[in-house]
Amino acid sequence: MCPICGERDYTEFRYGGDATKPRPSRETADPKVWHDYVFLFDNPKGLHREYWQHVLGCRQWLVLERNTATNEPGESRLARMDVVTCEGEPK
Amino acid sequence: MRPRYSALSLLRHAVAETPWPRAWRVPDPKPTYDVVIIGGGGHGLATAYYLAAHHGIKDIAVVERAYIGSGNLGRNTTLVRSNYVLDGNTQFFEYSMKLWEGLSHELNFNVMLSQRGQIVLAHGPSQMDVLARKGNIMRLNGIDAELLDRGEVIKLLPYLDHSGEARFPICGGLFQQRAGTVRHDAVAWGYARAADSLGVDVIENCEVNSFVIDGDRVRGVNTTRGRISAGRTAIAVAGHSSHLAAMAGLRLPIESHLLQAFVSEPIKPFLDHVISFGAELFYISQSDKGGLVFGGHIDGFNSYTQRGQFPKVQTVAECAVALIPSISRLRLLRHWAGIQDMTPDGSPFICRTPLRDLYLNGGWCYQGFKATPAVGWCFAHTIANDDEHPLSRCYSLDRFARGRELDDYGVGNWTYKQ
Amino acid sequence: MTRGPSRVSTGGRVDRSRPVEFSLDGRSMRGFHGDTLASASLANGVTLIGRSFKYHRPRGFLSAGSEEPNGLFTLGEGGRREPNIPGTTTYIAEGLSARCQNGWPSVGLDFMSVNSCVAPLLAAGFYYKTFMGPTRGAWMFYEPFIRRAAGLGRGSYERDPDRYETRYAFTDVLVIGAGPAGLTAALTAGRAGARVILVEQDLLLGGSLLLEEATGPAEAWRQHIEMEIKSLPNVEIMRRTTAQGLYDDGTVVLVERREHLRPDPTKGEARQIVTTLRTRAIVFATGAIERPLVFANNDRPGVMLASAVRSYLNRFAVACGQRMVIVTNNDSAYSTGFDLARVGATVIIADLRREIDQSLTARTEALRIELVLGSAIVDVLGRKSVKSVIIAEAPRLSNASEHTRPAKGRKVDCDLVCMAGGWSPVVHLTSHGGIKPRYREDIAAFVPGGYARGQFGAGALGGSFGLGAAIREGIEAGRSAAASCGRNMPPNQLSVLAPNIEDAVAQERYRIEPIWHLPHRRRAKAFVDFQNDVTVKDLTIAHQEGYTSVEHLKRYTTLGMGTDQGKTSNINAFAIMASLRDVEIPATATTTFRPPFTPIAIGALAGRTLGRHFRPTRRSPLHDWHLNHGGEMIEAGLWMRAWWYRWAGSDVGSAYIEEMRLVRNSVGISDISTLGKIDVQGPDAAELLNRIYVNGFAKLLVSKARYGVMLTDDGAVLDDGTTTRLSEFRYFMTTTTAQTGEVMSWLEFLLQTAWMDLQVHVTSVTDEWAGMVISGPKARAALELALPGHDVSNATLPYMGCLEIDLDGVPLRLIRLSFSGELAYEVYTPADFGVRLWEHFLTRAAPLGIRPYGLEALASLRVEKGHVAGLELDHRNTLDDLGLGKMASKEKPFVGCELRKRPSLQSSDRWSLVGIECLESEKRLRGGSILFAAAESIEGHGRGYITSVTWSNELEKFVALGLYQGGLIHEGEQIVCAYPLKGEQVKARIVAPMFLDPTGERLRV
Amino acid sequence: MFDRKSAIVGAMSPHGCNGADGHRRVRIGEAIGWDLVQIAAFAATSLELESTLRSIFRLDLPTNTGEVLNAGDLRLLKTGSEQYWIVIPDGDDLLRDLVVSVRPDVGAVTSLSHSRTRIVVEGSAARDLLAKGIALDLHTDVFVPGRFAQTGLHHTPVVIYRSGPSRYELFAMRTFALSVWEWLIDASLPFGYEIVAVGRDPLA
Ligand SMILES: Cc1cc2nc3c(=O)[nH]c(=O)nc-3n(C[C@H](O)[C@H](O)[C@H](O)COP(=O)(O)OP(=O)(O)OC[C@H]3O[C@@H](n4cnc5c(N)ncnc54)[C@H](O)[C@@H]3O)c2cc1C
Ligand SMILES: NC(=O)c1ccc[n+]([C@@H]2O[C@H](COP(=O)([O-])OP(=O)(O)OC[C@H]3O[C@@H](n4cnc5c(N)ncnc54)[C@H](O)[C@@H]3O)[C@@H](O)[C@H]2O)c1
Ligand SMILES: Cc1cc2nc3c(=O)[nH]c(=O)nc-3n(C[C@H](O)[C@H](O)[C@H](O)COP(=O)(O)O)c2cc1C
Ligand SMILES: [Zn+2]
Repeated sequence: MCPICGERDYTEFRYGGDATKPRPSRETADPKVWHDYVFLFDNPKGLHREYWQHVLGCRQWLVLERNTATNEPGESRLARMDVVTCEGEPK
Repeated sequence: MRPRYSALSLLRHAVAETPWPRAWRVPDPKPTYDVVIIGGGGHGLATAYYLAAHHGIKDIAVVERAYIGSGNLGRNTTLVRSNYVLDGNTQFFEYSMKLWEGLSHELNFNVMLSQRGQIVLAHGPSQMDVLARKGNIMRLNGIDAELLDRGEVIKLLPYLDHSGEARFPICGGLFQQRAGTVRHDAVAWGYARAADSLGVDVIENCEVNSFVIDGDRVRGVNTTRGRISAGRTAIAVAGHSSHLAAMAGLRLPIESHLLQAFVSEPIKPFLDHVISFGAELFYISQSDKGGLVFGGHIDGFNSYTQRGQFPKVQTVAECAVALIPSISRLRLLRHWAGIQDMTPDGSPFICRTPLRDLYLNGGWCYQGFKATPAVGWCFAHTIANDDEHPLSRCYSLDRFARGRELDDYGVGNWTYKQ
Repeated sequence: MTRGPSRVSTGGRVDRSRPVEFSLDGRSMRGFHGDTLASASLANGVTLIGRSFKYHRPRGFLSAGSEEPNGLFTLGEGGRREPNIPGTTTYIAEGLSARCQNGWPSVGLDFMSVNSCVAPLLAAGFYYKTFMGPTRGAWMFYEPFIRRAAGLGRGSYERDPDRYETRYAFTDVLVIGAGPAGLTAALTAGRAGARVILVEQDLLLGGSLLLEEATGPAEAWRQHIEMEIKSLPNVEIMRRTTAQGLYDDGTVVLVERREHLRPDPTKGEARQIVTTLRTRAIVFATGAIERPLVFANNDRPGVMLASAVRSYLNRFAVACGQRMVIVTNNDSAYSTGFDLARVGATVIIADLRREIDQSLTARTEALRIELVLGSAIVDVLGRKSVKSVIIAEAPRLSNASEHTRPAKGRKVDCDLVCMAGGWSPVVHLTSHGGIKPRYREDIAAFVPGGYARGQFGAGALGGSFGLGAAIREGIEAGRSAAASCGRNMPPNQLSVLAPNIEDAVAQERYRIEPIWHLPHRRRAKAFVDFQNDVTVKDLTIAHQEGYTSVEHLKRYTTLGMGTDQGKTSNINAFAIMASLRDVEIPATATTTFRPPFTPIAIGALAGRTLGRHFRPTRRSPLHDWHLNHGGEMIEAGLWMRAWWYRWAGSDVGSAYIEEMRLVRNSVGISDISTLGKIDVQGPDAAELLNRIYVNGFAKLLVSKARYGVMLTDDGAVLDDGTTTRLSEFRYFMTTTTAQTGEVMSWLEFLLQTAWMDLQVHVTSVTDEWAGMVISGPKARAALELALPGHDVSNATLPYMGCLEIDLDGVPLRLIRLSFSGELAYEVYTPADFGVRLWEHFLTRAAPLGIRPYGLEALASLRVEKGHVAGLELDHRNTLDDLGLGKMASKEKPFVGCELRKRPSLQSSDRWSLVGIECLESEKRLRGGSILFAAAESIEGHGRGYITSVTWSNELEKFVALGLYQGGLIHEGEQIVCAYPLKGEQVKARIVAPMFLDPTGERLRV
Repeated sequence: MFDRKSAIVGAMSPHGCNGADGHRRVRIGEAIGWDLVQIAAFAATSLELESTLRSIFRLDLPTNTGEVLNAGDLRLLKTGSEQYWIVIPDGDDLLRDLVVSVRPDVGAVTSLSHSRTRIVVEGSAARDLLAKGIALDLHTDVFVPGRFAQTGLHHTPVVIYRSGPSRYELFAMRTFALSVWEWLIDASLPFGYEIVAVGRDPLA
């Protein structure tokens, strides 16, 4: 399900990993923060928020809620509207 | 003492019609054990066996939430091989291969190691160079390997698509004769029977729900059949490592992904080798029962459902036909999926954890079946000595923090692409 | 009196006016249009049609449907040969040739039947207990014998000449199964206005209605409903189409088989069509399958399911025998008895129950059927066909175990045995999504454990084994399914759907007494799974040894693992195991139902995605030119690239050397259209580049290009390439051919998930621009010839400079970059102009001797120059490994800048980029060689390896790039390049990875 | 000036092939002689870009992705929340005008004229043909004529525009176009097909 293009086949999308981990700000110099962001996963059995890109469609990155125990998809939103996941990027 | 299995005992039982004894007992969990191993897959059972057989620890329970072998052990494509290129991987998987070679005898259970040979195909000169590097490393580590040119592949595997129609022409391959397949279920049963006869309690239908944690120390587990205290606790739950780790408050470098497997209807001998396509991830062999057993890449997103997506079924069928055009008319009988721990570098963990007396074996990605005996061997050592075994020292949890990834295929830091 | 099966003269639903010739085991036979291979064989008196898997016992047809375990044939010849095809679901067509399986030399005379004699040794799991000695590798000796004995039919090694298709479809309501329940569901949903697809695996619609006489009221009703459905434009009927699997997200996979139409592949006619259907609602109306009873020798040819015998009679006009004994534990078998009695067969019914319904007794009497209540068959006599049976008193309870001694019985001559062990709803698809079936005590069967949202069930599937119920439930399910898609229908429109035909067909109250296993002699075999030869004895052994969970039972005995997936056998086995374990059946549950419902040709799943079209081919705008001008092509990912050209030699090995010579000495032109190209625009474009490249981009001037490297977050190298600033806010980025998609997605990811504040937009323009590089000392002269009137002097277009010009209305981007180490220009033009521009350069610069050069030379020139690419740009390598550490900016953070500092990545022991020159003139260097220090023992993992090699014309030796522990610390040292695969060792030396022009004079001229 | 050479020109010889039932139920051809420009706003400039475009075109822009605005021989497709494709006959000066009118700090203007190959498929079997490769519900009530979608065909990205009840245009990636073309021809075999050079004036 793409919020822009509507219901689409899953082959049009590409998975992009856990969307609950906020990307550390660029200035973050703490290797542990980066290590945890890059390498560790909650990997829950149940509700999961994750990135998908509509690669064969509008090419937007989405945040999808899905139940990993049933694969039942929930709501999806454009990633750029999903401010919760992102630490502000000081310029 | 269990009666030994042999042709003679088979005959004796057939004639006298005496009933066979149970292969392993059905014990109720005791309140406490020296070691509790969570997960009755190949890894858990092998670990229990080697602990009991080689480390003198006999007071062990293997707790399994369903039936033994119900996880990936029972649903994998059964390939065993030792063609790895990175220092650490090469030795570990070759050690496993050596253990396989003696396993039926060691367990007195025929696990049907069939060293029919595996050919990994190359479809271009740079792939040939990658295989050459791998083959050279294997030879330099005492592992058999042969580089085949196009003509040699045609001779060995004439039924592959060598025609001008092939989208990715085959230009050669790497052959490991000692590679092959093992009867997967027999591994569970063989280890269980052998471990059981050394006193290990194999407890089925017993799911671990939480750990008993005391400060920074794990003292046992709570299960659907009550609390079991343990001197040491070991996790060997394949696709569920994160789930178990979370119970102990740990986050792991693991995502759980679906890998599908496929079997055709049984036919007379059709493929005498294990063949791996080089253009995409696809591998195929024939089971002794006659079914063509094949598989491909993970579905590509994390899931615990144990059932796959149909587009992947098609992708895999496309690979099958691209590689072996005459497979077209043979029929897919059944397909299923397993839940795989995928790690950012495609390599596993056999190690201690930040909690004392809690040990982890997981993150096996595609390769845990072939690793089973060596996992048992090394993990048993780790548990018994509270220290990593030299062969598995590279499989630590902190390797990412240290920058010591072991990315044997050079895929890069994507769990879902590894 | 004839014995065995034969065609009856009237009735049936075959078309007697259309005879069809086919052959069975080389014998020519005749059947009618509408016959299956099974019905036609039976009509020709054939009962023995195969040998069993393990014991090679003679076997005949058990069923008349897709659940058939025994009647498997090899069809066709050559590339069309197809093993293990059930005769019960194969419609005969002119010229069909079928062969029986698993008998040698023939199924009549099968030498392997000796296996039967050693049967006690072959019991469940025997191979786990033996074949282990005398040596450790003993299994390798035994395995070929086992393999040869296993397997059913034989596959072909020839290419399948037939055509398959795949397609997508969408609907509101999918109705699976066209029995009375499915028909009414489809009609109802259709009338409500929903888009409906009705699938039926059979050629005819009607399901169990087809068991009824072909002239009765049920048939009239069936035809009426079919006509009604056909009149609705919004309902699509797909016959001969099996719903094979239910997948996530309302996806159902349908497979349509058209082989009976003799499709012609040259006309594009497909043999099978796979449809991926997305549906909003599903009505499951898959009916139920009759199951056998378990007694001694219940596998003999002539022992069949009662419903199958009825189907052969009423649908195909074949009487399966003249003297039949029916053994049943429920009511449903009586209609078979009634119908066969009507056509003159002698019928005896042995009912395991002691009491039955009055109406049944009355009708048996009327038809002179002998009814023996409370009795069972305890043995079948005859080997290749049924000769007689022993009928004895039935056991009282359902927990009869193997060792109950059968009571003394009476011997009855007969040529047909009908088994009626009750009905198993076809719950397969309902549980593919993970819903476990539920056991219903009253009907002794598993029914769907529930339905997910938008899913409905009707008819026998849910355990409603009566016609009236099937119709009522069908209507209700159709209505609910339509309603769940927003199509509501007033209930008063429903009445017309169900003319009251309930009285017309035999009123069946379904009563069953679940007796799973009848007592038998110790040594006799009572089969549970016919295809895999699993007997009660095997279940007993599995039980003794502790393989008692149904899943272990399955895997230990192979129960239910055949082509029929246990459709007729599983439930009996589970029930028997439950009684052995002394637990209730629900406690044992079922094994997991997995797709497909029936086996699917692998070729059908692949569809047209095969051969050359296995994956799409990506072609440069210059592709045809290469082909027409002696270019040899090579696959590079999805791309085809020009590898080398015939002008330069007759094979790649000689040609690339000549092409390199051309570039080093005069001028060559090469196609680089495959490079990834990204248009980066916006006020913050510079900032974006500055963040993702390790080196600074903020200060890049307009009309200047810069080489850049990007990392992933973990600090490994992702890609390299050059980016050119076209104007203040606009950049032209190039990426390596291999990483294009990855880089594009990565930029989008960062912009859309993390750096939303950046005013930048990225677009892939890989396909928009054709690219070519003109390289060599005479490159500028070539440009001057080709672009008269444009100033391309060193001053106007210096090294790393860019010039956008208009060549007579055609825009060109000239970027002066060098991969080869020579004076070189990348020239980009909109793709449709690519060939013309390329030809333009070749003609205009012809006086200079310009020629095309290919990928091999391109890649080799850069090796000589020490540029990394391909195998060096491996995801394992860091900037420092590639000798590019100095590029990393210290002034700014960039992607990957933190994690690249992890301790081990900084270690001086890392394998890093070196040049290697060959020291033995008669030997060559090879990619994939492992490197060792001189005099070190040649074993283990060495100190590195060779990534790329080329012959250097300039140095007259092989030179290579590689990774070596410690890298250039070892410059000048002698090493050994080992290639044990060919038994080679070559002496070489570590040098700087730059074999010519280290100061870069050539490219700056 | 050089002539433009289409990606599938080599495959364009007009010919046909009868289907199994003797008919030719699809016509396939390439539309040439057009330009394609993409205009996209930046994160903060979508409103400004919209008003710029409105003032250039003097028309209301489509509001939803997948909607198309036809104005004379110009066609404007809304391909994203802040992104448009404009298809115009080639040689039209509009591209130049746009580059000038859309300030570089307001929107990104990218010419994609050569990056796509425009294939027209029409006929009674057109929908069935496309359903073999496109995972979209092409039912007329759902994929209404006049709308378009960005989707995939044979593993490659395509834009499919439904220009009539049984007429579709595919914008295939240029480098994949021949593959897509070959795929279409092969898939058409059972329906019967006629290859027609659609030529210029594709917007008629
Ligand atoms: C389709 C597929 C194909 C594969 N092919 C190959 C191959 O060809 N070669 C190869 O080397 N590897 C292959 N693998 C990988 C290999 O199967 C696994 O890595 C390996 O089996 C994992 O180890 P295991 O046998 O111990 O796992 P499992 O058999 O999965 O054992 C883990 C056990 O833990 C139990 N468990 C989980 N949670 C709990 C709990 N809370 N309490 C108690 N018990 C619990 C599970 O029920 C399970 O039985 C494949 C995997 C899949 C899915
Ligand atoms: N007398 C009895 O005890 C008894 C028992 C069972 C059924 N019945 C009779 O069966 C009828 C029940 O009607 P119903 O409509 O529920 O079932 P049905 O058996 O009449 O029809 C089911 C249909 O579904 C088809 N089917 C099954 N799986 C399929 C798949 N995966 N893909 C495509 N098609 C598939 C079958 O081929 C069959 O035509 C009633 O008439 C009832 O009297 C009677
Ligand atoms: C190597 C191998 C061979 C198999 N062969 C068969 C087979 O011949 N027939 C069959 O029905 N299933 C076969 N299976 C699949 C199992 O039936 C089962 O689907 C699989 O073990 C997963 O378990 P599940 O489906 O119960 O979840 C095979 C599985 C494996 C791993
Ligand atoms: Zn989208």
